[in-house]
Amino acid sequence: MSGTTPTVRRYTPAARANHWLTAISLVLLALSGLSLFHPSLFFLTGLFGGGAWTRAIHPWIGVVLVFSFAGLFVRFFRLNLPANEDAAWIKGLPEVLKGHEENLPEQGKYNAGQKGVFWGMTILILVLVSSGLVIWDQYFSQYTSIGQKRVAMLTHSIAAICAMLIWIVHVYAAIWVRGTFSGMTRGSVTAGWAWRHHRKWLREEVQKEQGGATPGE
Amino acid sequence: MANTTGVAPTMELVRQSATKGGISGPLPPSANDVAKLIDVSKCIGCKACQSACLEWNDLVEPVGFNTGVYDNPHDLTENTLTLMRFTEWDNPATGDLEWLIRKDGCMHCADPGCLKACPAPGAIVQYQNGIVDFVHEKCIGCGYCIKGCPFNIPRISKADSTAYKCTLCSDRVSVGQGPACAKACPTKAISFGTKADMKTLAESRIKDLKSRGFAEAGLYDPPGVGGTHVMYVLHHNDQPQLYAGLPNNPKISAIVEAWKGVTKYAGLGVLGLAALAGFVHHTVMGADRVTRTDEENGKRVKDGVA
Amino acid sequence: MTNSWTDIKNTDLVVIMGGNAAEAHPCGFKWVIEAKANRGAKLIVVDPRFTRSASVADLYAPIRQGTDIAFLMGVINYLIKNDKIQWEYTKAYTNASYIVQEGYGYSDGLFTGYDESKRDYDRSTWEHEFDDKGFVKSDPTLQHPRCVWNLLKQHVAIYTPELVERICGTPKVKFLKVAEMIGETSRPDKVMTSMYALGWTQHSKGTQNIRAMAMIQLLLGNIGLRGGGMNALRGHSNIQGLTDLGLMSNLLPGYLTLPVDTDRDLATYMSKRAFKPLQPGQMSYWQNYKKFFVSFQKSMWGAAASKDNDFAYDWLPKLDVPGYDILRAFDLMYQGKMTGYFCQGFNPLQSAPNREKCRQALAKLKFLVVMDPLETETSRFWENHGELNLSKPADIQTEVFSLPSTCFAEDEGSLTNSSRLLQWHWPAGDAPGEAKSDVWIMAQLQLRLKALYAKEGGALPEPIVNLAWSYKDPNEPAPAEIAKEINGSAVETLYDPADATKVLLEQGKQLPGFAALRDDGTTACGNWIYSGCFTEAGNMMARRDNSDPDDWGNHPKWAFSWPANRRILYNRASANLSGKAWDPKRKLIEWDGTKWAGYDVPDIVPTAKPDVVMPFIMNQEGVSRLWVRGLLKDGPFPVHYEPFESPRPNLLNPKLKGNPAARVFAGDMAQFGTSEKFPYAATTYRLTEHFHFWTKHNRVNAMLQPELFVEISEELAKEKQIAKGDWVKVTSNRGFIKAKAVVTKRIKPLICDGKPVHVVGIPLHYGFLGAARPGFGTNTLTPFVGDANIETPEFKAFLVDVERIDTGPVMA
Amino acid sequence: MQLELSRRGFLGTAAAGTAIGAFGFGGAEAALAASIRPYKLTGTTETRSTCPYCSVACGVIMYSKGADAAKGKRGEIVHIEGDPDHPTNRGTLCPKGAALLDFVKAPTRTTKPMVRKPGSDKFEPISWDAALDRIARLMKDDRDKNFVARNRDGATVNRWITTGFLAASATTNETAFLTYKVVRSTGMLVFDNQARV
Repeated sequence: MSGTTPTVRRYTPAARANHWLTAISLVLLALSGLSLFHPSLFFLTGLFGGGAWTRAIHPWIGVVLVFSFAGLFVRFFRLNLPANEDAAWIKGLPEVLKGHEENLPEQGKYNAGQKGVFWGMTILILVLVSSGLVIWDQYFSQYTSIGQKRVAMLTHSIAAICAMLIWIVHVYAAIWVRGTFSGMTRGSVTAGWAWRHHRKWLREEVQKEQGGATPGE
Repeated sequence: MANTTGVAPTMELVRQSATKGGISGPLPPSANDVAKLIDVSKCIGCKACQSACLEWNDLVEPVGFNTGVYDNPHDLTENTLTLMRFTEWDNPATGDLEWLIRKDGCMHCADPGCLKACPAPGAIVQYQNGIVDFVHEKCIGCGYCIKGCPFNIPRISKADSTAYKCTLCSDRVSVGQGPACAKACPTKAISFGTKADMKTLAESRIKDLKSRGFAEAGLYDPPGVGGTHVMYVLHHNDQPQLYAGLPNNPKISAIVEAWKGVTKYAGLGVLGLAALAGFVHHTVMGADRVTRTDEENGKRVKDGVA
Repeated sequence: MTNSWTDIKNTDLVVIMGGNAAEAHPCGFKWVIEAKANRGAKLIVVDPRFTRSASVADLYAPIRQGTDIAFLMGVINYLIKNDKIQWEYTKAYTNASYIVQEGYGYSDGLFTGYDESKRDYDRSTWEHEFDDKGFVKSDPTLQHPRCVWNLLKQHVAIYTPELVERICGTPKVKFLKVAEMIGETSRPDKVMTSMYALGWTQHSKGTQNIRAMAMIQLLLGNIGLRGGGMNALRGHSNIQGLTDLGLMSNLLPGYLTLPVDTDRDLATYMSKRAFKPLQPGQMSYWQNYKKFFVSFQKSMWGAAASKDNDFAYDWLPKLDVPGYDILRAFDLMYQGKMTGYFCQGFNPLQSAPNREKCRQALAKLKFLVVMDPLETETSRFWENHGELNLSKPADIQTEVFSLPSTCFAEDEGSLTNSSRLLQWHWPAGDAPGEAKSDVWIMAQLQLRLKALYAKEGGALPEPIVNLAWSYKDPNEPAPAEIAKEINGSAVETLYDPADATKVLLEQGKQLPGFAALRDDGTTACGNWIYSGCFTEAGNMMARRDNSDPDDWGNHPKWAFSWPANRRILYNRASANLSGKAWDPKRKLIEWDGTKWAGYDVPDIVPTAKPDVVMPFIMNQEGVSRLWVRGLLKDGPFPVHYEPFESPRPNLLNPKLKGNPAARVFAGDMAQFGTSEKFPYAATTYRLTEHFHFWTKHNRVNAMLQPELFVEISEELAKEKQIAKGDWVKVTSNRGFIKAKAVVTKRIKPLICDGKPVHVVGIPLHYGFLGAARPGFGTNTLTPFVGDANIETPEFKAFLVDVERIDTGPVMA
Repeated sequence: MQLELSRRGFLGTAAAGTAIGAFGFGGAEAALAASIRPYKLTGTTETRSTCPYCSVACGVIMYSKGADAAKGKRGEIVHIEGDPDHPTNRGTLCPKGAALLDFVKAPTRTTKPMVRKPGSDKFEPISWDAALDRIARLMKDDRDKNFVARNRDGATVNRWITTGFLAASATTNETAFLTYKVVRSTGMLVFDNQARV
C-alpha cells in the first residue's frame, strides 16, 4: 500500500520529540528506580555507572520528566477532557479487547483508555514528584521528618509501580494495535488506522483540512 | 592471646544488605554477642566520648555556634557519630532537678532497620557479634538507612555522599579492643564486653540505683528491634523519652516493613503479571491490524467522499 | 591533696563544695563514681549552680557564692549541737583543749586588734597561754571557758540553720540534710572526703573557706584516714610542682620562706624559724629548717655558698612587702613602675582579674617576653581586635618577644599532680619549627647574663656569675641532671654522727631522702620535700609498677610521691592513741609495739610511741589546729564575710565590706560596683570541654564548646526577656562582655533574707585567638582583689548587670 | 617499643601482641577484613607521657611514626590515647585529653621567635641569638639601673623589682627548678606562678 495509502498527520515533530523525551525519561526512571527497589535488580545500576550514580541521577531524570511531561500535558490536556463517547468506550472495553471497536461509537483523537493513561500518568507523576522531592535527601532532607520521608518512600514506590503498570498498558496497546507506532515515529498514521480506531478524529481532521484550517494536535 | 575485653573476636559476617542468604529477622542471641553499656546514671556529660570518637576515626566536625544549649554539635552528623544530648528535667515526684545526659549514637540493633532498608548489596553488614557496620565503598548514599532506622542515627556526608554512623569501632573490636568512646569514658559510664556480661553489670547498677530511690531504674534493650548491642542503664526506664526523646518502644516502622516487604514483592509481581497479561492477550487475540476495508474507508473519508 | 585520686574510692561520703570535680577533673572524679558504685558511697554537691558534679549527686544544695563560711560554720554548729563529733580524735589530735590567752575577743565580725586604716590586725591577742617552760596550757576536760573548744562553740553558735538560709540562700531542709549526712561520718568507721578547688580559693577569704572544712574534717576524725582528707584539686598539671618548688614571690623550694628586710643575717633569719615544740615530746619537724635551707643554698651556688658567707645568704633578695604576687605585679606595672616582664606558659591578659587594667599595664612596659608553645593573647596584647582588645598598636611602645617553646609531647621531665605524685614523661615528637625547650631558653638567658656581667660588671654580679651550673651541656641541661640536683647529693662524704668512721654516703652520691640532709654545707638539695625522687637506685619518678597491695588504691611503687613516697598525709592519725586503726576495716598504718608499719610510709618517725608523739608533726604542737593562733591574717577562726561585691549586706555587720583584712590597692576600691547598679551575683568557672585558654586552639575542643556564653536562670531570662541563644551584654563596674545566653533550670534564684538573688554564671576559655569563635575575655569583668592571706583573686563572686542585645562583639 | 596491632584491652591489663589472622580473618573472611578499617596503630612507636592539662595527670600513650634515629628525628605523633596501665586514669581520658593530638598539632603553635618593635602593628621573625641577646641586654640594663642593694635602713636587701617573671603551670619540675635558679639568682622578687590564680 506504500505510496498509495493515504495518511493523516497525527503528531507534529515537536510533539513527537516531547513524547520521546518523556518516554526515555520514564524508562530510565523505571530502570534506575527498579534497581534500587529490589536487590535482584540492583545490577541495573550498572547502566548508570553504579549505585551511587544511579542514586544521584534518578531524581535529575525525574526533573527532566517533570518538564517534559508538563509539555505533553499542555499539548494534550484539552483533547483528553471527557467526551460523550467515553462512557460507551469504557462499557465496551471487552469488545475493544476482542478487537471489535466497530461495535463502539466513533472515537475522537483519544479514546477513554488513552485518556485514562494520560490522566493516570498525570496524577502519578504529580505524586512521584512530590514524594520524590521529600526523599531527595541531597537537597531537601531538612524539610521533612523521617516519618514523612517513610510515607513518601512507600508512596513513591507504589506510585512508581502504578506508573509502570500504565506504561505497560500504553506500550502494549501501541504494540497490539498495529500501525500505531508510525504516529510517534513518522508523525502520521494511515487513514485506515484512523478510520478503525479514531474515526471521529479522522472526520474532524478532514473537515479541518477542507476548511483550510491547520491540523489540530 | 589474653583477650581482655572478654569478647570472642567473632567478626564473621552473618548478614549483608540487599543480598540473599544470611539470617532474617533479629539476630538470634549468642554467646559471641558484644555490647556497649551506657550507664546514664554514671555519665557526667563530659563529651570525652565525642572527642575520642573524632580522634580515633580521624573525623573533623566544623566549629559551630552556641545556640543556648550544651549540645555541640546540635545533632549527629557524618562526623559526629556520637553526641551527648542534655535534658533538664524537674522531677515532679521529688521536686528536684535532674540533668539527664544521654550519649546518642547507633544502637546496633539485632534487627537493624537500616540494613533492611538498604538497597545496595553489602553496603550494610552485620557481624556475628552483633555489630552493624556501613561499608562505604558499597554505599550509594540513597539515605534509605535513615528511613529504616528507628533511632534516627545515620547521616549522609556532604563530602562523599555516603552514610555514616558509629561502627562500634569494628576496627578496634576486631583486634580485641573496646570502642574508643568506652576506653576514654572517665567515669566508666560506657562499658564494653559480651552482652551477657554487660547485662550482669547493668543488673548491679540497677540494684544500686533502686537503693538510691530510683524505683523505675532499668535496662534499655528494646525487644522491638530484637534487642540492641548498645544498651542504656536509665534511672527512669519507664520513661525513656525523657532522655532527649529516646524511643519508648522502638521497632522498624510498619511503613518501612511494608515498603521493604510486601510492596517489594507485590510490586514486581504486579508488573510481571501485567506483562504476562499482555503476552497472553496478544497470543490469544493476535494483533489488531488495520484491514483493507479500513484503509479503503479511510481513504474515502480522506478524499472527502464520505 | 592530703590523700590521692585513687584513694577517693575508699570513702563513704564525698562533699564537693568549692569545686566541680566532674567538670574540671573528670578522670579523677572517676574515683567518686567508683566509691558510689562499689561502696554505696554518697555524693553531696553544694554549689550556686547545678553542675555536672551535681548531675550524679545524691544530694544537691544550692548556695550563694561567697557564703561558704556561713554554711560550714553552720555545719560545725550542727555537729556540736547534735554531738556528731569524733571525740577521741578531737580531744587527742586537735588543739580543742588548748587555752587561749586573755584579751582575745570577737564581736560583729571582727577579732580583737583590728586597725581599719591598715586593713590589718594586730594578732598578738590570738595566742595561747603558755607555762613557764614555753608549753601551751591546756584543759583536757574542755571545761576552761577560754579553751579552744568553748571559744569555737561560742563562735559558731550564731550560725543556725535559719541564719545559714538567710545568708546562703540554701533552703533549711537541704542544709540540715547535708549537715546530717556529714555528721554521720563522725563515727570512727565512717569517712568523708572533701574535694574542693578554685571555688573556695578564689575568694577574698579563700584560705578561711578551706580552713572551715578542714576544721569539720578534724572534728569528724576524717584526716589521715583512707577515703578522708582535704583534697585540693589543683588546676594545672604541674601547679603543685611549681608551688612545691617555690616559684612564688615569697617562697624558696619546699615551702621555706624568703627572708624579709628585717632578717638581716642568717642567724636572725633562722631565729624566726626555730619552730620549738609547743608541747613536750613533739617532733615539730620544721626544726630541721636549717638543713633544708643550707642544702638549698648549696644547690644554688655550690662552693660559692660556704660557711664563711652564711651560705650566700645575702644573695637571696629580701622582701619589703609580704609578696610581689601577680596582682601587685600588675598594679606596679599599671603605675608605670615596671620595666620588663616574662610570661612563661602563662597568659595573664586572659587569666588575671580586671583585664582592661592588665592590658593597660602591659602597654606601660618597656619589654615583654612570652615563652609559650601556643600563641597567646598576652603576646599580642598590642593588637587591635575591636571590642575584644582595644589596643592601638601605634600608641604602644612595648617591645614584645614571642619565644616558641616545646609542649609536653616534645619534652622530658616530671610533673607533680594533685596527689603529690611526681611522674616522669618522655618525648615522642619533634619540636615544631624552631621551637625550643624552656630549659634551653632559661639556660641561654643565664649564660648570656653571666657573660654580660663577667664582661661588664654591674649590680651585684656574684649570684649570677656563681650560679651552680655544672651541667654536661651548659646550653641545655638534661632533665635527669636537674632532677638529680633537686633530689640532692652529698657535697662531701657523709659520716655517721654517732660513729665518725662509718661512711653513710660517699661524696657525689645521690641522697636517699631528706632525712640525710645536713645544715653544715655537706649536702646540697634543690627541694627537700622532693628528696628521694632520684636516688642512687635511679629515677623513682619513672617507676611504673602499678601493683596495689590489697587493692586500696595506694600503688606505692608507681612513680614517687612527696614527701618520702608517702601516699596519704597525716596517716599516723588513722590510728588511735594506742596505735590501732580507728576503723579496723580501713587499716593504713599501725603500731606493732615497737614501730609503725602498714600500707603506707608512716607520716611520723617509725619508732615514735603512739601515746607520746602526736600525729601532726609539721605543727609545733604535734596536734592539728582548730584555732590557728596568729598564723593567718584574717582571724583564728573563719568568719562569714560577704564578697567585696555582694548583692546583700553582711548580716553579721552591715558596715563590713568584703574581708576586712584583705589588701585593696589604691584605686581598686573605687572600681567595686554596688548592688544597686549591678544587681546580679556573678561567678566564673571552667568548662569540662576546655582547659583555660589552651584548648580553644584545638578544633575538637573548640567544636565541643564553640563560643562564649553566660548561664542564667529561666526566671531572670523571663524578667530580662532573654531567650536561649540570644546575645547578651554582661557589665560589671570594670567593663563588659558580650556572650550568648544559655537559659537553664540548673541555675535558680536563691532566696537570701527573703529576697531573690539571681546568679549569673560565666565560663572562661575564650579570647581573640584560636579555633573557637573569637570572644571576650571573661576577666574583663572580675574585681582586682585577692584573698587576705595568699592573694588569689576573687573571681568567684562579683556583681554584674545583664541585658539582651541584638548583635555580638564588634571586631576590628 | 614497636606496637603490633592490639596490645591490650580496654580495661587495662596487658595483652599479648597478635595479628589479624589470630582472629580468624582467613581467606574466607578476606572480604570481611576489607570492610573493616585497617587498625591504624599498626607499626607505630609508643611513648608514655602524662597529660599536660589538669592535675589528675592521666597517663597517656603517644603513638608516632617515621622516627629517624640517624637524623635524630623522633617522628610524627599520629595518635594519643589513655594509658591503661596508669593507676589513676586506667586508660580513660576527658574530652581535652582525648583530643591532645589537636593541641600538639594546633595551627596556632608558635614555631619561630618573633619580635614586635615599639609602635609596630606586627610581629617580625627574629633569630634566636638576636632575640636572646636583646632580652639579656634589656634585663641587664634594667637590673643595673634599678637594683636595690640596701634599703633605707642600710640593710642588705639585694632585690630587683622592676622586672618580673610569671612562671608556667605545666612545665616540668626540672624546667621549674632551672627557672627558679636563673630568676632568683638575679634577685628578682616579682615572681609568681599560675597557682595564684
